[in-house]
Amino acid sequence: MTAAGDRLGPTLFERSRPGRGGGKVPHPPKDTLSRIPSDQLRAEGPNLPEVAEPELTRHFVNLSQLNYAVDSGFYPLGSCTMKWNPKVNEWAARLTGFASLHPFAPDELAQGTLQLLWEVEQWLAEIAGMRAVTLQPSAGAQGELTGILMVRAYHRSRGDLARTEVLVPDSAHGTNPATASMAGFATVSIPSAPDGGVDLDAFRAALSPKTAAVMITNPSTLGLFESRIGELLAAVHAAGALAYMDGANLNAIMGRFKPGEAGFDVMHFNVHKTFSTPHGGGGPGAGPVGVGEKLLPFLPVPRVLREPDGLFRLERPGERTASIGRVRSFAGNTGVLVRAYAYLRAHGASGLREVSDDAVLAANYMKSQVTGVLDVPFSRHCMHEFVASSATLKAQTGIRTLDVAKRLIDYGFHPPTIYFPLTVEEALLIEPTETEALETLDAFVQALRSIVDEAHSDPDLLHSAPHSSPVRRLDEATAARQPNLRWRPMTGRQMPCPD
Amino acid sequence: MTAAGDRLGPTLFERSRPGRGGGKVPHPPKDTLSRIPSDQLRAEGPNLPEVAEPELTRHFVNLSQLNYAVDSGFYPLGSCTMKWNPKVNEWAARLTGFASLHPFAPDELAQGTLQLLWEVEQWLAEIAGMRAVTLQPSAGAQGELTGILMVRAYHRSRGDLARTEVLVPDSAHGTNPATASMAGFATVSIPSAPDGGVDLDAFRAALSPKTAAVMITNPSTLGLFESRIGELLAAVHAAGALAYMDGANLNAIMGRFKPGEAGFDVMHFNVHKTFSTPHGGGGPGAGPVGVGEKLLPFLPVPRVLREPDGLFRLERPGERTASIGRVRSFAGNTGVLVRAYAYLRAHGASGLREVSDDAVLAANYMKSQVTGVLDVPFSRHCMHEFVASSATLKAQTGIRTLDVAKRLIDYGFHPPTIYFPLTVEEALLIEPTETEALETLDAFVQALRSIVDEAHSDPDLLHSAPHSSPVRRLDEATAARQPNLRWRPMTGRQMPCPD
Amino acid sequence: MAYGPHTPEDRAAMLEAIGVSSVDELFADIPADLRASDLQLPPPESEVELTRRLRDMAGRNRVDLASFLGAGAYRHFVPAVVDELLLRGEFYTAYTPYQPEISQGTLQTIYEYQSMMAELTGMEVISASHYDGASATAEAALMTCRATRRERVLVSHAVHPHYCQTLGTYFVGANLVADEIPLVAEGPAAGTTDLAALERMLADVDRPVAGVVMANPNFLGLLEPMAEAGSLAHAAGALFVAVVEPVSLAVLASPAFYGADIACGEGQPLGIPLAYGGPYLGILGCRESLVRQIPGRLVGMTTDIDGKRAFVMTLRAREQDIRREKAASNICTNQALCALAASIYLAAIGPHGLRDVATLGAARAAELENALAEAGAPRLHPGPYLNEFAVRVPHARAVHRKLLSRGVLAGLVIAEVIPDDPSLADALLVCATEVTTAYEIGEFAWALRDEIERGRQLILPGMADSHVADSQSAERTEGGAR
Amino acid sequence: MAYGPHTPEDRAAMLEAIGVSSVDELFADIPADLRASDLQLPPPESEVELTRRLRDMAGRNRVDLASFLGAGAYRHFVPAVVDELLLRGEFYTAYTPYQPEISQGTLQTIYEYQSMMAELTGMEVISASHYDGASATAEAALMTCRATRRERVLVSHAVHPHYCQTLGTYFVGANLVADEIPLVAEGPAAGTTDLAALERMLADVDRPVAGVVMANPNFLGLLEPMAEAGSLAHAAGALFVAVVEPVSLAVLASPAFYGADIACGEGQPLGIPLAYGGPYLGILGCRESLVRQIPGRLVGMTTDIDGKRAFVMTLRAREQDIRREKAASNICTNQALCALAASIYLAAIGPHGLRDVATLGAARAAELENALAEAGAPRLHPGPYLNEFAVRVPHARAVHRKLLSRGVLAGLVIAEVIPDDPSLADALLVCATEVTTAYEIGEFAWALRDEIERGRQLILPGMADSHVADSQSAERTEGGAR
Ligand SMILES: Cc1ncc(COP(=O)(O)O)c(C=O)c1O
Ligand SMILES: Cc1ncc(COP(=O)(O)O)c(C=O)c1O
Repeated sequence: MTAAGDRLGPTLFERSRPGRGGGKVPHPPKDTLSRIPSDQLRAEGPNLPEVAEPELTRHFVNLSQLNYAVDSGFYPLGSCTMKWNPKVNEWAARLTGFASLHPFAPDELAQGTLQLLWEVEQWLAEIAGMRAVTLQPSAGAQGELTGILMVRAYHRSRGDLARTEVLVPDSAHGTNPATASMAGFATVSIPSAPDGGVDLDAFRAALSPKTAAVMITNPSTLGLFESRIGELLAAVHAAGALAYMDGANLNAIMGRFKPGEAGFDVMHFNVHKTFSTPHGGGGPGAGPVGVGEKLLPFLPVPRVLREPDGLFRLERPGERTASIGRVRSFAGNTGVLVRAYAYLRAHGASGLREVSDDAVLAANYMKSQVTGVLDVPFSRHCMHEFVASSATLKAQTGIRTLDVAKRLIDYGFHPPTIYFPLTVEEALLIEPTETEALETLDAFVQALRSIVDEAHSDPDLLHSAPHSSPVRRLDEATAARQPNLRWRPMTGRQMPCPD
Repeated sequence: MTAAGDRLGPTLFERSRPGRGGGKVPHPPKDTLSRIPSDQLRAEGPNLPEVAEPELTRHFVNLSQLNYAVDSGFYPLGSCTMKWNPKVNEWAARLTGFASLHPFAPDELAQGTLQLLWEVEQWLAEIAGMRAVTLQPSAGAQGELTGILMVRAYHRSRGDLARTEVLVPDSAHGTNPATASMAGFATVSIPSAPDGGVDLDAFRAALSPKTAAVMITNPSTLGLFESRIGELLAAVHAAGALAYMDGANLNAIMGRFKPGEAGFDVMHFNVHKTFSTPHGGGGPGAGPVGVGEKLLPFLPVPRVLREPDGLFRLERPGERTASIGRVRSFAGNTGVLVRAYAYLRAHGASGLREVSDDAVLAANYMKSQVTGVLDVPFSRHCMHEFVASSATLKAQTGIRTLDVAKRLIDYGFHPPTIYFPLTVEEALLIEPTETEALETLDAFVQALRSIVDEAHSDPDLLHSAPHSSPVRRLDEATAARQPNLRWRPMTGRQMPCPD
Repeated sequence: MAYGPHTPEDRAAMLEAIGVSSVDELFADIPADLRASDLQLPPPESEVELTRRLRDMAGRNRVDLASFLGAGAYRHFVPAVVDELLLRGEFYTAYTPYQPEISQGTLQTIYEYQSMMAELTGMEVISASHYDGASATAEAALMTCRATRRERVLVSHAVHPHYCQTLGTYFVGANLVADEIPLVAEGPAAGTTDLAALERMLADVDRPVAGVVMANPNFLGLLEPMAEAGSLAHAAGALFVAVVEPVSLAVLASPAFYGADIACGEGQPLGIPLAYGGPYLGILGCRESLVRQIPGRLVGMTTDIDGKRAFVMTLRAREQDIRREKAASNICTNQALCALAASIYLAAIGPHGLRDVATLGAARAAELENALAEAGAPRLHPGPYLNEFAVRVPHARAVHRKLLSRGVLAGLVIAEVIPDDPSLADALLVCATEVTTAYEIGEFAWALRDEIERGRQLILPGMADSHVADSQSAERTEGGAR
Repeated sequence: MAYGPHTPEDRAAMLEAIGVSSVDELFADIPADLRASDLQLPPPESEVELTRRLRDMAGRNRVDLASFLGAGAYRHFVPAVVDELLLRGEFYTAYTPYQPEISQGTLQTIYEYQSMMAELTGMEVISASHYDGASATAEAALMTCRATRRERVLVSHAVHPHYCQTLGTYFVGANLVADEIPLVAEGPAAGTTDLAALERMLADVDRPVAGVVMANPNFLGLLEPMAEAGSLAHAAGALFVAVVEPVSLAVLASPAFYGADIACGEGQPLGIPLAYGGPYLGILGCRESLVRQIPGRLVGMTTDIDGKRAFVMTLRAREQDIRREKAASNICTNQALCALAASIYLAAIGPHGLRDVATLGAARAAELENALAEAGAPRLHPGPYLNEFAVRVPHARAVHRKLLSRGVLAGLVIAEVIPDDPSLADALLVCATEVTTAYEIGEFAWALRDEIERGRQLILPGMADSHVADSQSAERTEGGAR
């Protein structure tokens, strides 16, 4: 019920009645399956919900309204770049020519998509100053894995088998160390300096002939540009290691800094952050990887090639033997890349630079306004996001960042990322993005101000927040202790239906 | 803000800032308009809102969530037939071939749409037992006007100029008398008999050589089938008048009663009721008109014709001179009719009959359940809807139908139509439609029961209902006394913005 | 049934509760001798079959030609955001906001529609909404009769012929009179409304005029002397009705500016698909003093009992459900979703964007004029136009037809819509908008030159008519043209 | 900027508040010598231009052929309701439900996804979600190693080659071993996994096996002896991983039924467009005992502090943001929207509808088998299949290419994907689904017969190879095929 009444609803299973639904598919001939041995057949059909389309639609319409989304309000979730998702991109991805193309379609039937992919590769390579780009990885994390596997292949191709470590700053996103492990490397954590950058001495000390690569997020997860980047890169290369840039924050520096030009050997992009493709409640995204000269031979298969006659094709199996191989089926998250292409074309060179400029401008503006309301640990100019902290507030009032975040919900905002990066106590990572109006930024800061006042005047209000959301704070402990991960009809264990 | 915070928002004008928006259209050459005399040009641009697409989207997404709709819950708005609007219909109407066809496209470019229109005409004619159908009228009311203008033309064609009256039962929808006036006729109101049908004696008495037509809604707006329909039709024809059926309630009787077969001369359909096309917050609909032999020559232009070779074409200007002429531009609300066609095909003969059967079944079921909760003035079986009344409740508690309706909102339901038909005191016209699940019908009746209890135990709760909606009861008097019908920046008169 | 939720058990439970043994019993009121014969219709189709059928039918329409067809319905770019928002069930599956507490979405968007249309037209009151430009124009004309208690309107011959015909149908029914104002035949004002004739018609004291209806741009694309016409109308105690095209109002003088009392027109160009003629959007607005004459829905701003700003339908005593036979019109279901489309479109495109749309159309049209003139098809009228104009093409009907097979939809053969005006024989009405490309203009001009060339070679003097007759019978056998 | 709200005044106000005079100052941390060179990219495009470009590009793909191509991605009917709901901004513009209070929509739909997939596969735990079938299979194989603390998996040669290759890439990185189980070469079981070989490989005590990975139906469309293979795996202390196709599970025995410990596969057939390979949906599920090994998101049911039922992400200590280098996987962004598509699809089509989809595909495939056999292309393997099978076609690559120009996409030339298996040379892998029509089957068979006929006439013995070489060089110049 949108406009009235209780806003929670039963599950599809509770809405199900035997015999409902249907009308979608013609009925098949009766004895079709008799040619299949009976032990290969299912004795009973799966117990899927049976609902008619009206109930189905209401179910999902009403559930959708329980969500907070970029399309409903300000979503300054730091590190995730919840910028506007242009609607024309959705239209484009749904064009029949794009949406109905089979991934094994012969190249001659796929020239539109192949050209699009090829062009996206060129645009990304130019933006990153890289030699080449693969569009295959399905998300940033898979891009990281692809990149680090190429690093691995590079060292092995040179017979250098001793490099078993990857250096990762302690402020890094969790995917960085997790990736290193998946690629068979040990992670060495590098502490941050007081200014938020990598501690150069600690970094140099950690570098060794065992270092395969260093993964640097730049701008960092603190929203800071790594100002000692020249020294870092020089040290890495002097040690014979390669430099991986986690480019998830590239949205801050387009047209301002090209990682490849600066000396990075490999990086990934998060198109669902930098290039506005929707986050989809958790995905899909895409995580292209750009490489410099050294890693070129190791790019995963298949690449998109442009023939001298101007036609496009996919690499054939076995065509490039040094490749690390496939990281997934088919050519990549093409539907996501169509959206990214639309975004790139809509902005062009000047627009992309403006995107970054406006993102950085908005973040610094908010930072200037939040200063004095909460702690702002790093005073130098930030990039597209900045870290605040409730450490002082907590000391004074006992109110934690979690409480501030939950209370922001009552003010109509999605909270920022909290307790990340791990290196800042009671952190809030605030990323306004370039697509939020000044009034919105001001309203959010005003809400923070009010909440800080409330923390002093009425702390209980915050402890028990949120008050206006469809549900209130959840019992996460029970959820983990007695996990109920699938609907089970008729057992005593499950929770009662709210109806 | 969907999931949290205040749910009302500023107007587009309040969101506007000079310089926002853009990016949709390339810029034209500078001096383009110099060839147009300056007194024909606008001195200042219109003061339209300037908003960027993110704000725009949130504006409409959040506004949409303030609406109650069929897609969010049960909407038993009697007489309006708020049945499920199948999603495949929306898909169909958006197919480029349908959506991008120019209304002046030569027939040879328009064969798909012309065939579709022709087929819809055939289906409707068969369902109604009529000789032919025009799809032009844009809504039921325009269909009525078209029908009554044909009646007028018919009498005139016979030199019968004395027929200046149209008989309309007192339970009729307001469009019936309003239509009669627009077509230059005087309305004679016919009282209802105690059983809800037309009072046959009063009816016979009103018939005269001045009677051009009688407009009968069947099933009536009381949800009752006019059981004396045979006698009524005989009397009309004996008087030399024509019988118009308001077919807005045809959804109750498909496959059970064909008005043309039974003797009606003309009728309109409401495709947005019977054939599931969406109500669009007020429209668009479509109001095709079916005619018997007598009115065939007078159908509006252009008709859709099928040539002997199987190709389709529109009538040419001047091809059929007896026609009443055009009632609108172009061929009709074609986009609506595409949806209706999809609905007709999805159901076929058996499905259409089942639609009516299920609609009548659901209404009688609800009627049986509501009996004893509220007054149910007519005890015989109803068709697709039935009238209840709070007359007794009001006498006992002072609670009016309006209060019951408003309180239903708190229970998560859209109220039924209230205070209509005018012939029943404190009326509620309840139309469940065929697409609502039994649980939903039961939940609604249960809510009614609770409300009646509350009327006795806590009447103030009802007087002040609704409590859970985005706004509460409105000041309609001020709205009418000092109408504010358009946004005016910067005047003292307007209401303050809620932000 | 395709979309119903009822299982056999549900049906049985309901029948039992009602106390009948079959659904048939519920239909007992239908007299036995009047029960329906069986429906002679095909069986149901699953969604798989249905979508295949519909895709095939849509595919049988040809919408891939380079099109220069306007004549009251225009091809425009529609930002993607418009349809994504229109497809929200909360908008399109609601109805008339009878319960304002749970309809603020619809109500506020209608109020915003009224406000934006008021800005475009300069009118104080905008009703939301009418079926299309034709019926809105008829309603506007009826308003002038109600307001002045006179029974005759004058309508320019250059108002869209469908609007004139619709107005005629409505007026015949209401026993009112609509007379046509002729056009200037020659000279710089050729093709525009003849003001001298208008003045004469207004001077007929026995037949006082309620309203004067003129379109700007007119059906032939020409700009009309609206201010002068309005003054003449007012001097005679008549109201002045301007039929306008909303995109053009981004650059052209507004009805309020030139003194119109009522503005009406077709809203389709504001983000609404062509869809072979509908659903479209009838725009209707008026001066504040006429507010009680205007038919259709009005939404006003007010507050709720808590003092929160809110919106509500107001001045409903004009409407049929309250006023019945005395209502301002019988309109009930309107075109609210199309009004919403127009609002989203206007907000998405913005005032500067709308100006660009109008101006780009004008720029492309000027290119088109040059290209066609060079190809041998000069303009028919000399006066100023925005983005649509008539060109003289020998054997227009046949040439138009030939161009179809070359992938060009060469506008409208005017004689097919206005068959009775010799000055418009052998003329095409062509238009350009912001989506018209230079390439399309080139194709058109090239193909046209070629066909005119051939025509010159093949048709000897005197053969022209038989050629037309021939092409008509050819059309007949192919079942194609009107 | 295309979508940004900032006016020059806004920017000036922000700069002033920050206390800098230009945006450049904000980038002072970028060392001067490392600043970017100018972006060598085209200028911005308006939405008008952009949509024209994209429509053109999409039009350059050919999706109008009668297609019999499956091989891991399937053409299926998708009810209209699926996309309408997916296009709701509240779903697609939200992210990972970190704040459950305002994410119940996403959370409940994920829970429902888990539940429905659990019903289909019979697994207790379903994670939501993985990138695609290939990476889900690789993750499944990694799980077996973590769970058994062994370092070697056996993968059937008839698992989709892309999955095998992806698994290989992941395993090389993790310093683990993946060995291939060969297929039966001849006889009734030809084309299915060689159980005798499997048994031998499992028996190698020095190289204990963590998991056995087999697909059902396998890449060649054949049904595998899953129960037997599972028993063999379990007897050797290994886990059994079933790679499954979800639509087939409406009729085929479920992984739980034949004792699989882990089920994985590609969710694309459940309402997700082909889109040239993605975004798709990696399905991954397991027995309850493996819950702490499974990577990816898990949503559980719980209550809020008022006791209202609610949903929340749970068991998060497996995930990278908490566990970092010890996480079960590095997955972060997943394919949640595709999981939602699958949920809506399953609920819309219903259990009976899904059965009909699977069965109709099987019925059409049987018709296809007969038609192709008559046309001269018999099946390559004798065993049972559901809706996909391999046929022997002389000069398969050349014939396939010829058929393209006749409007038929004749499935997959297997040798292009598995180039190294002589038993699969000159074979096409073809499939049918509920959208395959009798007409399309007829066209395929007719054209195929014709091409085979021509091939017989034109190609003398011994010429076959050079013919293939020729056609390859032809392909090269046209730049078309792989
Ligand atoms: C800094 C950083 N690195 C890596 C990732 C992982 O990218 P993905 O979520 O696309 O796998 C993220 C994503 O949030 C990130 O913020
Ligand atoms: C009985 C009846 N007649 C006529 C009409 C008018 O139809 P429309 O609203 O389509 O103009 C209605 C519509 O609600 C109706 O219920």
